[in-house]
Amino acid sequence: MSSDHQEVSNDSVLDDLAPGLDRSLHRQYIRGIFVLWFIMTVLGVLAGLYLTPILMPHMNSPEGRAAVKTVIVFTVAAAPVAALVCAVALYSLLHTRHRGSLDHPPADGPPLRGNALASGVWLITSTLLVVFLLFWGLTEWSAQQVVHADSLTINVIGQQWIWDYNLPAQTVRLPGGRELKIPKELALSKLNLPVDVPVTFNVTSKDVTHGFWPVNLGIQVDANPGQRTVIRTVPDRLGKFVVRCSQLCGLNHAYMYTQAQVVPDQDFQAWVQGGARGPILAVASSQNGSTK
Amino acid sequence: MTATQPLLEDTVLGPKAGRLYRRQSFATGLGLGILLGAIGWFIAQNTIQSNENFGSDMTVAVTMAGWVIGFNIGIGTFNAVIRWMLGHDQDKDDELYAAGVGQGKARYWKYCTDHKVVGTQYLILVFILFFVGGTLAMMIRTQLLTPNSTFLSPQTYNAIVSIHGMCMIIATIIMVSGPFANFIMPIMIGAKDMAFPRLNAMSFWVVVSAVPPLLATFFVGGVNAGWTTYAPLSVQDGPAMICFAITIITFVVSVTVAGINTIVTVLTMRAEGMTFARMPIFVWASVIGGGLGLYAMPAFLLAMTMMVADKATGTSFFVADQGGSGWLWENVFWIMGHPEVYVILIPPVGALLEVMSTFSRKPVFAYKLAIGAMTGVAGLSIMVWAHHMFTTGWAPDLAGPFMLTTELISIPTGIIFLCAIGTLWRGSNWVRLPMYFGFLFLWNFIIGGVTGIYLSDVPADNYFHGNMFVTAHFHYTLLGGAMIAATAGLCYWFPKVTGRMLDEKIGKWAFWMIAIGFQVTYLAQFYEGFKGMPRRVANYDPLFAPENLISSLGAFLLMAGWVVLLYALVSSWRHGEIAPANPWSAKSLEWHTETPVPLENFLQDPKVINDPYGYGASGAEQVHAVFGHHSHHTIEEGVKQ
Amino acid sequence: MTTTHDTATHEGGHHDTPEQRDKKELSALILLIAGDGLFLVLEILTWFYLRALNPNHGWRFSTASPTNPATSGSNNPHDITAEVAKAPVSWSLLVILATLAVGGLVWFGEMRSRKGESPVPALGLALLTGLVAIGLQVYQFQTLPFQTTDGTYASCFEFFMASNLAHQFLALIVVLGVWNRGRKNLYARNWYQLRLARIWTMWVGISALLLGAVSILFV
Amino acid sequence: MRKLIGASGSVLLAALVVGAIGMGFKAQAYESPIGTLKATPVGTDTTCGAAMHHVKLDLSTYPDSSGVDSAGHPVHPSGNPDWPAYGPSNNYSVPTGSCVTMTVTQYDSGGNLNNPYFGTVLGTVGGKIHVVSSGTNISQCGGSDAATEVPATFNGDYKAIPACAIGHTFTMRPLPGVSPGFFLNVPLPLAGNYAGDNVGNTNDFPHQTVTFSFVAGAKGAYSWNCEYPCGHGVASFGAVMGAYGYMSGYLHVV
Repeated sequence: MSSDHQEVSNDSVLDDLAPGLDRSLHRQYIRGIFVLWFIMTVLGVLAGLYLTPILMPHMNSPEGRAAVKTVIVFTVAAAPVAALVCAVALYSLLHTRHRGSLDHPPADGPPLRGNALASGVWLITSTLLVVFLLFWGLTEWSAQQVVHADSLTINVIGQQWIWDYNLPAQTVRLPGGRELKIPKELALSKLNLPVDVPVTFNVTSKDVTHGFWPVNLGIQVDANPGQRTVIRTVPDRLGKFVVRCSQLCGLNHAYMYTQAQVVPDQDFQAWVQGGARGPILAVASSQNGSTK
Repeated sequence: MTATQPLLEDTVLGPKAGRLYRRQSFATGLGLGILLGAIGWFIAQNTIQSNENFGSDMTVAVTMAGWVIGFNIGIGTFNAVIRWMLGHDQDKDDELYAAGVGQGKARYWKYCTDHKVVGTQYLILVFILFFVGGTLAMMIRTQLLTPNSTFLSPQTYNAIVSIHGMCMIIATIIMVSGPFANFIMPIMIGAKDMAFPRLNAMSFWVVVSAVPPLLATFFVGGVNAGWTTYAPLSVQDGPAMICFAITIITFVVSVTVAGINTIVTVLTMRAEGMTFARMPIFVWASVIGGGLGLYAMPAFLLAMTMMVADKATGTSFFVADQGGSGWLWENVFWIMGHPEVYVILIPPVGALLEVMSTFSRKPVFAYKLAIGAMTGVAGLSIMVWAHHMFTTGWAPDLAGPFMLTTELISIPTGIIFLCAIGTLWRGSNWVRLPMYFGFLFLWNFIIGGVTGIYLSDVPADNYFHGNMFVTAHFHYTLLGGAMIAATAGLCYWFPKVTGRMLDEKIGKWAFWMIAIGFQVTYLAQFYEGFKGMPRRVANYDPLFAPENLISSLGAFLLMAGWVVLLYALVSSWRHGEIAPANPWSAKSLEWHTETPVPLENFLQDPKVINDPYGYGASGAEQVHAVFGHHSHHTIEEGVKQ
Repeated sequence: MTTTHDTATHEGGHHDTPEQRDKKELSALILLIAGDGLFLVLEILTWFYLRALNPNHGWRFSTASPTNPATSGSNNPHDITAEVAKAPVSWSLLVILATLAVGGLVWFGEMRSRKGESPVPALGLALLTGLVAIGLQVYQFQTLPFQTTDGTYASCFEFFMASNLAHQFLALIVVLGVWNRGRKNLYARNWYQLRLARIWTMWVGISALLLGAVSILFV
Repeated sequence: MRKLIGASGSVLLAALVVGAIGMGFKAQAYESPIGTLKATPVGTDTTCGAAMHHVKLDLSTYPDSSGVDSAGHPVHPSGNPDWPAYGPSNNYSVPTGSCVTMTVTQYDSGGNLNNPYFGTVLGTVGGKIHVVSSGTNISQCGGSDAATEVPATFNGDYKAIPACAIGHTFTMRPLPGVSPGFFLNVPLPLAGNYAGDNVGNTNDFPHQTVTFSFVAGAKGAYSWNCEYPCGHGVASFGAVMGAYGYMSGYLHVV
């Protein structure tokens, strides 16, 4: 081992990280890793900000958009950490790799057995990040726990391997003073939802556990036999989507889905009053697309 | 010291050679297993009422139990217990015979107590299980090449998905704790063998007996319920579920025995001077993984026995219309299930840190912090199970606490990253094949980790749960993380295990196929998840067609890469260049004994004077251990002065 | 290196001194009991979970269940709770006492062995008691006023009995072993296996007590 | 070079092994002896409202899968003889955009649906089915459904069948993302209350003949299954219901 490793001066943090390395070489290492880290962090942040909305579908409810937003925020938050790991790994590949014959081991590296400062900074940073993640998650989660006084109740029944929906007779007061009336109980094979009307899904199962997942509403809950689970949302954008089963439920699990759409509340009212006839509502909206 | 193996070739056993139990081998196990299975089937057929609900279940249960018990009697699992009860303890010759002395290659087919034989047996079994699981994965990806595919019926598809999952879970649980915690770990601590050599052999052969019932599921209707076998779906399922449960119950016995054995070995068998603070990080990882396995397995046993009771005797733990609850299953299962993923992950991470240290020519960065991190991960992992249940409707009020514990795990996991990059930092970075896989681990596991925090967040999980995003996430952590790290360990220890060098040229071809195939496969699956494709579906919308096609093509490349790696391993094992005892100039004890390793590992007893990470140190601090009984005192005294 | 040398080394490896074996086996036994204890805790948690759900007080619904022909409900006994509350308590107590007695007798044998006396009579008695305990447990199984299909209470009760039976069986094997080895005078000097047997049989007794207490006290 | 040959050779070998196993798994899927049942064209007419290509499909449901049907085809040869089955095939093929008239002859007994919703006729032309009974069936459902009126014989058009008098259903779901999609639920009334063995499955046994029409939508493999709990275990959806081929299959619109 070369002797320069033994001349350890402990007067600075940088020396701690790299004992025996002369300052200029040392700065070069740090600078190299910093540049790599910076580039990769920027790439990660950009990917989080601009790629996520492209990758994820158009959401029809605040909960759905919260999921997209969470992915963006967490990607941005995680980007520096992930970039640091990649930067150090890449730098050690690009710069400190042992060149020449690979048949014999290179000379030993410096005997760095740890560094209280590096470990401390890392620990504190990751703890702060976790606190942030938790804070973010709990804020979003509690915002989704709001129970609207008046909401459209839909009973969702899962069984192997089909969903059906039961719309009990009810009157829902809408914010504008209008009312949404379901004159008599309706049993439906498709899910139609009026836009901007709070909706409560009472989910249950007739046989095994299913997963009620109205995809673009960004919510889901299992349908458990003998239990009633409840989820709520306010669909606030028009559009079509699919309700899927997210819990393996046997033979035809893959085929357990329903067409669903969010429609203007007047259309919904008219359709309901007409006894919910007709295969599908005539909605003037494009697939997965239009805003209200 | 010269490389000799006098024990295996020259030793003459006592006159008792030829007793009945010395004729036991895999063949007698197979024979007796099939015989007892057939007898069980015959009795069940003729005595159990052909009750439509329970009849076939009981028949399958009795048949499979007959197989497992018969195989284990045949191979010799119960010999020691019976001899103990009779008061006929094994004498020296018996023990030498059991350790494989004088039996050549045949000892690999026997109930051999030599930990190196057990480790090698495990390695072969792991290869086989991975090939089976990989083949099933190819079935899945072929079915999903195009939408509306009718290559497989939904029933066959579900059966394949379930057994792919369980086969891979079993393979990954034993992939490091089997081969390397058995072969390498005792040598690392300077032990002559494991604490309980016979239990060690048992832990292997019991897994072997657990495999046929798992594959038998395909012939009795297939498991419909996925590897998680959520009740009540699994209670509704056919007799294949009984085979599945028998596999798990048998496997639980193996993991429990192996975990106890590992821990007791480290507690009681360390060489002189091998303090806890001087143990290689891999030994710590094996102990933590084994201990966590001891925590997880009872819950698995309970879940499976209750499910068998529900199916075969009509109890109602999980059947709602008789008062049970599926949430009970989900709780008990995930109390096992989440620690279990760290049972899989921690030992490979330990192996990885050994690789990083050796090939960076540097000590493991923050050794004690790394141990703390692995312990922290293990400790936290027993408190996070309900994050698998965020969307089940069970106790929504607990979403916050479980989100907290789940996100807390990212702190110790982050420390493991810190230790890895700290070890790389300024290292000399000798990029041999193990290191390729080390770098791949870092990349994969960072993606697996970051996607994990999306899933730990309840609002985001409400979108991602049960969808392909989860599938991609856990493949990034378990395949891209744990299995790649285990591969790094395999390439690292290959010369010691086989006595030959691994062909790195073919290995690098395999590496690039695996690395690229893996990214293509699972990045495409992340995209499927983003778009909202559910998991475990035999068919999907045309909406998801392009990314499924890409994912399937990537998977074919990935499988081809593994096959090439397997070719490299097998051909090097047979014809490779003879390996020196210490090809990597590493410091831990396994590299400082002969290759091939003699029966009791060391020709002279080691005395440990430092930890095995004395890279770059000077004088005696470079030395991990000294051998023989004269020199080490002086060196130790020299160190003290 | 000569063959003899290696064989000698080997002997040192596998033929530990009784003290070394005691240490190893005691550690292993403690770990095994820890795992087994976890199983027990989860079993009891299962019991409390199902009890908290408590549909129909843990009993099968009396009406026929159209969705599950496995429970016809046709022969559902009336007021089964009161009947059950009387019936198994005394039997359970007997089973528990007998199981605890096995541990006590092994302990007695161990103490005699430590004093240099023969443990065989005590161990023989433990063996008989173990057989009686198993007999009592099987008898209780057969005379229960309900079946596995009678709801969650019955499910848990029978599951507890089954796991207790498995425990008793394992204890019996151990007791049989130490008794036979004692008979062959293998414990003349080292009694560490007797201590391990005592720990195991006492654990079996304690777990029987816990399971019994839970299933009896919280009908 | 030797290494390259070895590596590619092992990939090839593995591909062969995996392929062979794949063929084995493919063969596990039940296929009826007559293969996919193709609809018989009957010309162009206005059964479905507008004038369009009209095809016919004739199916039966049997209480057990042994024996042969009236045309001499085995009902469901490679399986569990005690299980009910659709025959003569579980896979059907109809041309896209055509009007399909299906006739299902229902020989099986039955009872209560898990979910009464599937007693409603959905997705057929006019929202109705035409049922003709071969003889007297039950007049009342049992138990808590005793008040439900069930005709002694069915003869005419029905928009729903009482949920307690169902033999099987033919329930088919749309394909998401495929338009026009179609959803179909046809309840088939139970045929008598006997417990006898129906080996032979001839017209001598009591049966219900159910006829309905629907318009086949866009191309694709539409999965159908029965929603009547005719299996065992939890919710009676185990055994036959979980096994592909007896009470499930595909309608291929080509």
